[in-house]
This record gives sequence, C-alpha cells and structure tokens, in this order.
Amino acid sequence: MNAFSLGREATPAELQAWNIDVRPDFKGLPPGSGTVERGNTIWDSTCASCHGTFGESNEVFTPIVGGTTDEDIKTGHVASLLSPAQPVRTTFMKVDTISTMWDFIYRAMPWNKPKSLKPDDVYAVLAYLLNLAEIVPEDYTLSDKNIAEVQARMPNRNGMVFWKGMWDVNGKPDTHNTACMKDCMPDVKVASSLPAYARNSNGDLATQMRIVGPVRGADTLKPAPT
Amino acid sequence: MNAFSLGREATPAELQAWNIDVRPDFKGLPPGSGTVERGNTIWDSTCASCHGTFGESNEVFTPIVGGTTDEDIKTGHVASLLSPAQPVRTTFMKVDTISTMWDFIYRAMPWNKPKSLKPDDVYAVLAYLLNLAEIVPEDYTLSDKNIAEVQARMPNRNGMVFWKGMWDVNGKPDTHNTACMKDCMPDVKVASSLPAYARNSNGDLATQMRIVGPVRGADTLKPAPT
Amino acid sequence: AATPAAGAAAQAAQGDPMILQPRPWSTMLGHPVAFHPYGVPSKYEANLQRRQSPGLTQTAQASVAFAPLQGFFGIITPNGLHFERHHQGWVDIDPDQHRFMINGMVKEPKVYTMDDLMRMPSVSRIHFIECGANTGMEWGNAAVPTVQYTHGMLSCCEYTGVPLKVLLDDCGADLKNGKYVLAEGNDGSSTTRTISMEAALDDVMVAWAMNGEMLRPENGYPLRLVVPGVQGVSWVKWLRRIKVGDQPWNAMNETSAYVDLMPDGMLRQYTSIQECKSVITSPSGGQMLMGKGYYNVSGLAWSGRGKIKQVDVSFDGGRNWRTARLETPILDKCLTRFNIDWVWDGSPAILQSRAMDSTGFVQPRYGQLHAVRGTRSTYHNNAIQSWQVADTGEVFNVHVE
Amino acid sequence: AATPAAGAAAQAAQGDPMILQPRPWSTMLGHPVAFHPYGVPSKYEANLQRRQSPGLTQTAQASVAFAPLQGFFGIITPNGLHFERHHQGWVDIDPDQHRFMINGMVKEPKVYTMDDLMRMPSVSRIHFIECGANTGMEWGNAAVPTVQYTHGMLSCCEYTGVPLKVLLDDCGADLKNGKYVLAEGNDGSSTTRTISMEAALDDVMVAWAMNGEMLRPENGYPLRLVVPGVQGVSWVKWLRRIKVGDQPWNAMNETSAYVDLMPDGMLRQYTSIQECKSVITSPSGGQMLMGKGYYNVSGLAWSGRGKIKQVDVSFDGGRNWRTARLETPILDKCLTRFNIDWVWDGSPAILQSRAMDSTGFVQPRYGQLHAVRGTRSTYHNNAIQSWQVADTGEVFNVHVE
Ligand code: HEC
Ligand code: HEC
Ligand SMILES: [Ca+2]
Ligand SMILES: [Ca+2]
Ligand SMILES: [Ca+2]
Ligand SMILES: [Ca+2]
Ligand SMILES: [Ca+2]
Ligand SMILES: [Ca+2]
Ligand SMILES: [Co+2]
Ligand SMILES: [Co+2]
Repeated sequence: MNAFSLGREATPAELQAWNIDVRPDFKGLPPGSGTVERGNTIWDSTCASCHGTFGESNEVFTPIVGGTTDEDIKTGHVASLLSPAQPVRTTFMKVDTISTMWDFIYRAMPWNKPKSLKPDDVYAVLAYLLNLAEIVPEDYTLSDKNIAEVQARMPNRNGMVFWKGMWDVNGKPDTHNTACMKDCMPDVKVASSLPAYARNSNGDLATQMRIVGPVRGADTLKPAPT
Repeated sequence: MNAFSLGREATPAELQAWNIDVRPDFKGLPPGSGTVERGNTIWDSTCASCHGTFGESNEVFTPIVGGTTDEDIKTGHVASLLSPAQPVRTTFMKVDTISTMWDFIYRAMPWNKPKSLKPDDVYAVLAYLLNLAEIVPEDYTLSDKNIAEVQARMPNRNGMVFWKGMWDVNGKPDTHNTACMKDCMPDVKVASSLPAYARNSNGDLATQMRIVGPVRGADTLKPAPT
Repeated sequence: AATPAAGAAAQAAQGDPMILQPRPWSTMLGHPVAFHPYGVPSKYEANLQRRQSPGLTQTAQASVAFAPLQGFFGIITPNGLHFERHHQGWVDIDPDQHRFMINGMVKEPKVYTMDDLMRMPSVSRIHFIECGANTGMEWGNAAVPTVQYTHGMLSCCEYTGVPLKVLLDDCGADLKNGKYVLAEGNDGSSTTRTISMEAALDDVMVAWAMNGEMLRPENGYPLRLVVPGVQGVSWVKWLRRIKVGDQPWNAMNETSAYVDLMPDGMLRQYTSIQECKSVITSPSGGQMLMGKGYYNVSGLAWSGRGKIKQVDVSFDGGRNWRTARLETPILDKCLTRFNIDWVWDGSPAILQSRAMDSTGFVQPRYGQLHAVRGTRSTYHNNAIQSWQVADTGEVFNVHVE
Repeated sequence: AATPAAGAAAQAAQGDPMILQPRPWSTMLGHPVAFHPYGVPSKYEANLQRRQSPGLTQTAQASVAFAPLQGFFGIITPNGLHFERHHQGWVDIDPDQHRFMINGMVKEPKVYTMDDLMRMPSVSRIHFIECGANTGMEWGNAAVPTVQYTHGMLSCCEYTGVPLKVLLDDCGADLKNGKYVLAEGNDGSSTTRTISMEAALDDVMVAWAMNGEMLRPENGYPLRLVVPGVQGVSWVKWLRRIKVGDQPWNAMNETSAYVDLMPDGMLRQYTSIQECKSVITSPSGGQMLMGKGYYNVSGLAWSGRGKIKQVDVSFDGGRNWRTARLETPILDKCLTRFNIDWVWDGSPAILQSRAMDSTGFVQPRYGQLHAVRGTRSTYHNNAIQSWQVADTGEVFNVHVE
C-alpha cells in the first residue's frame, strides 16, 4: 500500500462530494423525501421540455413511463417486453431497481444542467414518475424510509438475469457455429436485403469512399445501375 | 508475370520521359554537350542566386566547389577530408562519380524549377562547375563523348568505400559493446555537456513539454535554477 | 498539322499524359517542414470522415459518430477517425484540474492528480474497442448501406496507462470481499459501469494515452478506463473515480441500456464481453468494384476472449470457405487484419467472413444468433456479415441466415 | 464570519476545490458527436509539436521537423507528429493523377495507377523509420537540449502496401542479374536511392497507408517505399518508379550526403542499416522532475537488424545497470517501449539506456563509437545517450565516453 508515495488520502468532504453512487440495496442513498405534487412542479419546469409533460411521450425522446400494467407490478415481469406490438421499450419496462433511477437522475439530469438537483428534488421527481407509472398513488411522498416498498412494486424487478456467459472472459457462449469449409449449406437463402430506399438514406455514398483504390462509392443520388 | 492483370506495359515515350537516371558507367546519360562559357551564363542566371556566383560560397548553401587540390586530382582522394581545419565539406570534396552530378542537376535543379534544364544545359553548367573546381580548362566542352576523361580526374574518385557491414542486414558491425551489468566503468567521466547558451537555443523548453505528467519543461528564459 | 483531336489521340498512343507531361509537384519547390506543426490528412482524403447515421438517435450529444472502416488499413485506427459515442456530449477537460479518486472497500481512499498517475509504472498495449450496440441496427434485418454504419462503432489503439491493479494495491483494496469495481466519469453524465474484479486485476488499465499521444477529448481526455475485450460503455471516459464494492451497481447503462432482450422477454444484464466477430471492409456495402479480375479482399477480425486463430472467407454466401492470410501482430483482444485473394468473374457473389478465436469459438451465422437470442435484441450482434456483389459491381448489405 | 483568506484555508483543509466545487465539464451538456468529423488533439496538448532546430539547415524545404519524442507513449507515432525530412519540400499529389512505373532489368516494364496497386495483395506491418542523420548534431559533443532534437527523426507506424517482390514478379524482374533496385520520387527532387535486391525480395513494401489511413502528404502521399531497418532516406516518398539494375546508382544522396566520414578520410557509402539504439524519453533533456520519489523511467529501443531482446538502464552514468520491462508487442525492425522503476533521492544522477537486439549486438558507448568512427561523422550515431539529472531536478544532455 502507498508503494509510490503518490496521491494522498481523500478527505471526508471530498468523499462526500463524489461518492454519489446508489446501489440496489440503497447503500449510498442520501436521506430525504419528496411528494408527487412537488415532483410534478419540478418535472414541468425542468424535465418536460425534453421528456414530455407526462413523461410518456414526446417527439424527441424514448418515453420513461408506459408499457407496464398492474399485472406486471404483481409479477415483477413486464409482459409487453414479449410483444412485438409494443412500439417502444420505456425505462419502467426495463429497469428492475428503483435505486438505478435515483442514482441516474441525481448524477445526470437534467441533461443540460446535470448535478443541479438536491436529493429532495430527486425524491420528488421520482415520486412523480412513479405515480405516472401507477406504482404509487397521487398523494405519495417518496423517501429513503419507504423506497424499499416501492422497489417491491417495480414492474420489471424480476425481469433481469445476470448473464455470466458474457460477463466472465471464460464464460460459456450461447451460439455454436463450426468451421465447416465445404458444402456447408444446401442452399443459400438471402433472408433480408437493404431496402431500396435505404441505399441513399445515409447520404450519397460516392462522397463517403476514397477517390482511388479498388472500389468507388456508389452514386446513390441515381438509382442503382442494372 | 502479370499474375493480376493489373497495370499495363509502359510505352517507349513513357520510358523516355521517366527513365532519367544516370549511372557511374554512364548508362542512361543522354547525348549532348555544353561549354564552360555557356555554363557560366546559365549558372549566373539560374543557379547563382542560391549557390553564389562562383559556386564556392555564399551565405546560404554549402559550397559545391572548393577544398580540392591538383594533388587530389592525381590521387583521387581529397586530402582535406582529413583536416579538421577545412571549414565545410563541398560537393566536389565528396562525390566520387561525375555521373552523380549530371543525374542530380538534371532531376532536381534549379531547386525552385526542377526538370527545366535540357541535357545540353546540364552539360554546360557541369562544365562550368568542373572548371571552377579546376578539373577542366576554361575552354572545355563537356559531352557524353569525353565525360569518362573527366571521371578519371574526379578529386575524390578513390575516396569511397562500399560499406557492406551496414548495407547487408546480416552485415558485420564495427562496434562491440557488451551487456556488462555491475561495476562496468572505474569512473564515469562526462566528456561533454550541453553548453549553457544552448539551453535556450531551441526556444523556451517550458512551452515544448506537456503541462501535466511526471515532469515539466524547464523555463529556459530564466537561468537554470541552482 | 494534325487537328487537336488527332493530336490527343496520337499522344494517347504515345502514353499517359500523367507521365508524358511533367506534373506540377515534380517541377516545383514544395512546402516547408512544420508547415503543419500538427499534420492533417491530404485534402484528397476528405471523404473519409466520422459520420452519424440519420435517424438513429434523437440528439447529437447522446449519439454515435461511426468510424469509416471502409477506408481503413491494418489494425490501428487513426485517432482523428476513432468512433465516438457519448451520453451527454464530449468535454475538453483541463488536465491540470482533473482528479481521480479511489474509494469504497479500500484501506485508504485516495485522490490522485494526472501528475501522480503519469509517474506510476505504466504499460502500453494494443486493444480493440467496440460499442456493445455495434451492428445493433442490423439485428432484425439489413438496414444500413455501408460498413461504416453496420460496424463503425469499432476502433483499435495502442493504449498507455497504469494497470488498475497497481492502483488498487496502492489504496489497499479489499480483494477478498471486493468482487466488483465501479467506474465513474467526470462529464455531465458521470456515466457509471460495474467492472468485474477479475478483469480489474487482470488487464484493465487507467489510461491517458492512445496511439502515442494523449487521449483525444472525444475519447476521454485526460483519463479513461481501458477494459480489454469488454464493450465500449465500460471503458468509462473522463474517468474520475473507481470504487470497490461487493455487489454490482445496476447503473442506468446496466438496466435500461446495454441489456439483451431475449425471446422469452427476459433481459440479460452484464453481457459485457464482445464475442468473436469479423467483417470484410473491402469490398463492402455501397462500394462499386472497378471491373472484373483480381481483388485483395480485406477485413477485420477480433474477439473479446483472446486472440484470433483463423478467419475463413466465403464467396458463395457461406456454402464454401477458404482460409484468409492474417497480418501480424496477432494480439490478445485486438483487431487482426485479414486478406484473401479473389478473382471476380463478373457474376453475382455473396462475400462473408467467419472468425475463430483462440478458445475455438466460431463467429455465428445470423440463423444461429436468431435461434438463441431472437430478432428483437439491440446489443452484441456478432453475426456473420454478408455483402452481395451485383453483376454491376455494386455491393449491397444483405443477411443470409 | 471568517475572512476570505480564512475561508480559503478552511476549504483547503476540507479538500481540493477541484473536487469540492463541481467542474464545468461535469455540470454541462458537452459537444455533439462528429463536431470534428476528423478529430484533433485537446487544446491542452498544444506544446507537443513538430519543430525545426534553429540553424540546422539553411532552408525550410531541405530540412527537418523533429518529432516530440518527449511527449510520446508506447510505440505508435501519431501521424500528425511524424517527423518530417524533405529535400525539396513536400507536395500534395492528386492520387488519381499518380503513376508508378517499374523498368530496367524486367521482362515487361509496367505502369500502375493507385487503383491497380491498391487491388493487389497487401500486407500490414509495424516498423520504425529513422533518418540516417538522427542524432547527427551530437556526433562530436552534446549540442541540443531535448530528446526532440537529439533523437526526433524517429517514428513508428503500421504500414500497409504491396510487397515489392509481388510487383517485381508481376513485371518479370531478372532476379539473377538484377542485384539492385533504384527507387525514385515524384516530388521536385525526384530523390533516388539504391536498395539491395536482398531487401527488395524480403520485406520492402510499396506502401500507401500509415496507421490505418493513407500516408500523410508530408510522408509521401499517395505512395512511398518502406524499407524496414534501413535509414529513412531510402524510404522514397511520392514514389513514382522502381528500376532493376546490376550496379548501384551512386546517387547524390549516396555520395554527397548519407556517407560516413571515417578518421582516415575515407567515406563509407551505402551505410543503410540503422543499428541497434535506444533512448530514454522520460525524463529527458530540458525537463524538470517534480520532486523526489518514484518515477517510471520510459524510453524507446529499436534495431534495423531484428527484434529488441533486452534493454538495460543505468542511473549512475554506466557503472551499474538494471534490466527494463519491455512492452509488447516486440516486433522485427520496430520500436519497443521500455519502462523501469526509479526512486529519485534528490541527488545528481546520470541516466542511460542500452539496447541489445536479437543478433546479440549491444548498442555502443560514445567512446566505442568514437574509437572506430572518429568524431567528425554525421550519420548513424547510435551511441548510448546520457541524461544528467541535477539536484534541482533539471535534466541536461551530456555525453559520457
Ligand atoms: C435537455 C434535455 C433533457 C432534460 C431537460 C432532461 N432530460 Fe432526462 N434525458 C435526456 C436524454 C437525451 C436522455 C438519454 C441520455 C443517454 O442516452 O444517456 C435522458 C435520460 C433520462 C432518463 C433515463 C432514461 C433511460 O431509460 O435511459 C431519465 C430517468 C431521465 N432522463 C429523467 C429526467 C429528469 C427527472 C429530468 C428533470 C429533472 C430530465 N430527465 C431532464 C434529456 C433531458
Ligand atoms: C532556389 C535555390 C536554388 C537554385 C536556384 C539552385 N539550387 Fe542547387 N541546391 C539548392 C539546395 C537547397 C540544395 C540542397 C538540396 C538537398 O538538400 O537535397 C541544392 C543542391 C545542389 C547540388 C548538390 C549539392 C550537394 O552536395 O548535395 C548541386 C550540384 C546543385 N544544387 C547545383 C545547382 C545548379 C547547377 C543550379 C542551377 C541550374 C542550381 N543548383 C540552382 C538550391 C538551389
Ligand atoms: Ca405532452
Ligand atoms: Ca558570390
Ligand atoms: Ca498543477
Ligand atoms: Ca439487477
Ligand atoms: Ca481515375
Ligand atoms: Ca561509389
Ligand atoms: Co433470423
Ligand atoms: Co569521444
């Protein structure tokens, strides 16, 4: 320890300033509280411009709330994740731990002024989002005391698996191709081709390739030659 | 041959245009001739601005002519190369083959308008330089016919050795240090130190080093701290 | 005298004006040295740029700029063309003001300056970095036209930094109970990711340099984590803190993003390793071959689990395969460049590459990946890429199951 | 209430304002992706530039810009900081107008376009390039203050190109009588150098790429010769022609320059191989150590004859030596980065590094080099470099015999 005499001990104030991470077991969660109502005020003034008034939708960002049901709150597994009809995957459809949201909003939101919220603001705005997601009632006050209750109602709390196969460098893969060299497939089927409209969807490809070499960029302002 | 069907045969005109190299055995030397007198005219108009009127010296470039003697012309080895008193090493002190100069002037000079000289111009200007170097008389006409005679008078024609040791990747080195690890020298003598004036000769070193890291650049606008 | 047209024809017969008429650059005095104290590419290379994929993200700060793999050579990514992926935009940190903290399950929580860190014993190693979302737009079907957009969240640099293990030792980390470390950034997002202690003690680096110079601001100047073999989001940029703990943190980028949606509706978390993958970069989508004949088909292969052992290439959509030449060096968790001869006879063809790594794992076909993980996933698509060459010479992105 | 000064003191006791007061970059939204479609270094890195050495050359076009080795990491040289050495300035050639010819002792003299060459089977390899005149100012005595000027005509890149052997075969070169090849440039100087056929058939490349992108104009865009292990002047830039012959050409740069003046007045010609050499880059001349204590001493070693086998470092001017750690990869005719621990006790010291290559050759001391080659030579100075650390922490260039 301290083999190099480089660096120095962190002070308590420094630790307090930077040690902001909150874990699923709520280690790191600062005390405090906030009501849905106050959260609504913060949301409308500070978040809605990007995320929409009800956090459900707007033209720009993937919604935070939506796609979960009372049934999900019981099972802890969001059923709409199975449905190709579900248009988007909202935050509440996926996130399994409420700590994640507290931690993230505190460190990163509002996006254009991160780290400007006080802990009480985070409790409030999170209470508001939880109410929108129908996880807590309208008159709820979220706090460090009752957050574990909320956790027990997170719609996708049972929807995650820690996948060791791709966590460990020596983990077990789930696909099993072989290095076949000859006559490997009876016949080759093209399952999907670039749609014609997508040929020029990323701009004129002639201007995205080198002007010398083995190839040129296709002039995608014109239809493909035949 | 032509395994790839890439590229194509060079035409005679193309070979003529680019195959300009001249070897010591005069392979590649185009026919032509030029007098010292005509060379003098070309030199004064086209070369002197950089190399000086007599090719011997000016303020900018290392002289082409100088440092050679009649004795050198006899021995073919420039004696002044041995003398620390000789201020500079001119081209004629070093170059052993006249072909080298013909080849170089034709391809690269005048510096600001290379490849603008015709073969006859090169013969002429080279005749002028040879006269300055006292290798040919004032009334000399240099040509592809008599250039071999000139070669026989090049002052340093015997002054070169083709050094195999550093030509072949497996050549024999001429220094022989060993990987001694302990008590390798009785005492360490500093043979030479950076002169004090040179500490700032390349500019303020504080502005030439990174602003973070294990070190900083020395502030060489001030004297070295003691 | 001949007419101008006849003159041009006669000259054509004589040879190429590019040879017969001296070019300006061989008859002039060029530019001085240090004309550019820090040099830039030739103006003729301007087509090779980092680019966004229109419509992919809703903002340009929580977004991606793809690297133009179609124009790369060898394995080193030039720093100016390294792919970009930010969560809250990139920042240009004053390195003198930057601090790095280690806390959590350590005997002594510590603060280091860049001066401190850069005095420590450093290592230099070449590794690939690939975003977990690379090839994500392609999970379901062929969606984007060129390899820049299908595979361009991939780069490879020589990194220099201090092994994280050295720093953990310096703080007296509790290696018995501390099974995870958290890495945190110093940008607006202060992105966090959980790293396995196994990796932290193996080859993770706290790095300040890429390809011989300091990190670029877009890539985390002055400090980033390098987590070889693991998806890019874990290579936390503008790194300000490492915390040792006994549980994973379940950060937003471990729950809402970078999770793999399986056909049964479960989300796989902590799918960090970038499994063995390869792609042909030349010829590739959106390019036109310059006629029939010989081509050197070239591409990249990599694995987050070790070295590349073999790359095979098919020209008939996966029916038959030939083994490609591998360029050296072949390094751990590093890009490997492969090349293979091909004579194009002018008829349609489907080109594929298939990499095998030092564990014996073989890159899957789309059919194999879809069979296990379905078609609605976003991350970790390492399926074999197919490029269909039309008889016109144009190359198209297609999927073969 | 406390006075402002007392407030500052209280705060200092609490901790570092760099941590206690949120920095702008962690409380703002950063720049968008592709803000720089081709990126540049941080503004805080501006001190690291290519620089001329005042008074060394009479013009800036027949001159040198030295690479800032004091700021480099690992072995890869960022292209923007590659050293420059031109004879008649650098030119920006239109690659579409560039032609490459092979003639001389070949069955069929041929002309290739860049399109032709870039279709051919290519290889990618990492090699160092060192100017034969590197460290030339130091032959007689310590002359320049920093490693940028003593050793900065040194760089290392991953090159991609077609092996010259492939092209010689393609033209039916006469390998029985053709013992030499001439390489010629397409700039104003059209520089020529004679290359041995042995090298031409071994590892010489006709290269178009460096570090993943096309060559920079300063380094020969669009085509240069890569002659691994051989001095830079032979790596002809803006390459337009290769000619096969049975005699060396004795070009100007083989007679007037790049010849080694020996004590007997003879000039050694064709001294091409860059023999085994090394230098400590950190700490190095003109730098100030930041106080006593631990330092990671770091440097570069290379050999034109093979791989680096061992690097030893002395802290007492060459009396005693310790073996340094070598970073991987360790490649043929390539830079190798070495690192070694050092605890500076604050007293004067002389730092040296000494490399040994795979042939067993050991880099010479100045005394040994002077004993054979005298003090009036210009090229191929591969002597052991000494850096003297004063008790002030300032590092000075000195020579130890
Ligand atoms: C200026 C725009 C903006 C504002 C204002 C803003 N956000 Fe965001 N928010 C974003 C963007 C963009 C993201 C996605 C960031 C990323 O990709 O990492 C995001 C992500 C989030 C997420 C995570 C979503 C997910 O599934 O990853 C939450 C939760 C969130 N914001 C909450 C808030 C709250 C609460 C506020 C106000 C206190 C707020 N945001 C204000 C733009 C904004
Ligand atoms: C605008 C300046 C300029 C002009 C005009 C010029 N030269 Fe040069 N010359 C140079 C420079 C600079 C060099 C060194 C080039 C190098 O380092 O490769 C040189 C080199 C030479 C050399 C080789 C010297 C050596 O030892 O390497 C010869 C011979 C020469 N010039 C002859 C000529 C002749 C003949 C002309 C006129 C026809 C001419 N020069 C016109 C600048 C000039
Ligand atoms: Ca709304
Ligand atoms: Ca004069
Ligand atoms: Ca400082
Ligand atoms: Ca979880
Ligand atoms: Ca063309
Ligand atoms: Ca000779
Ligand atoms: Co499928
Ligand atoms: Co001496």
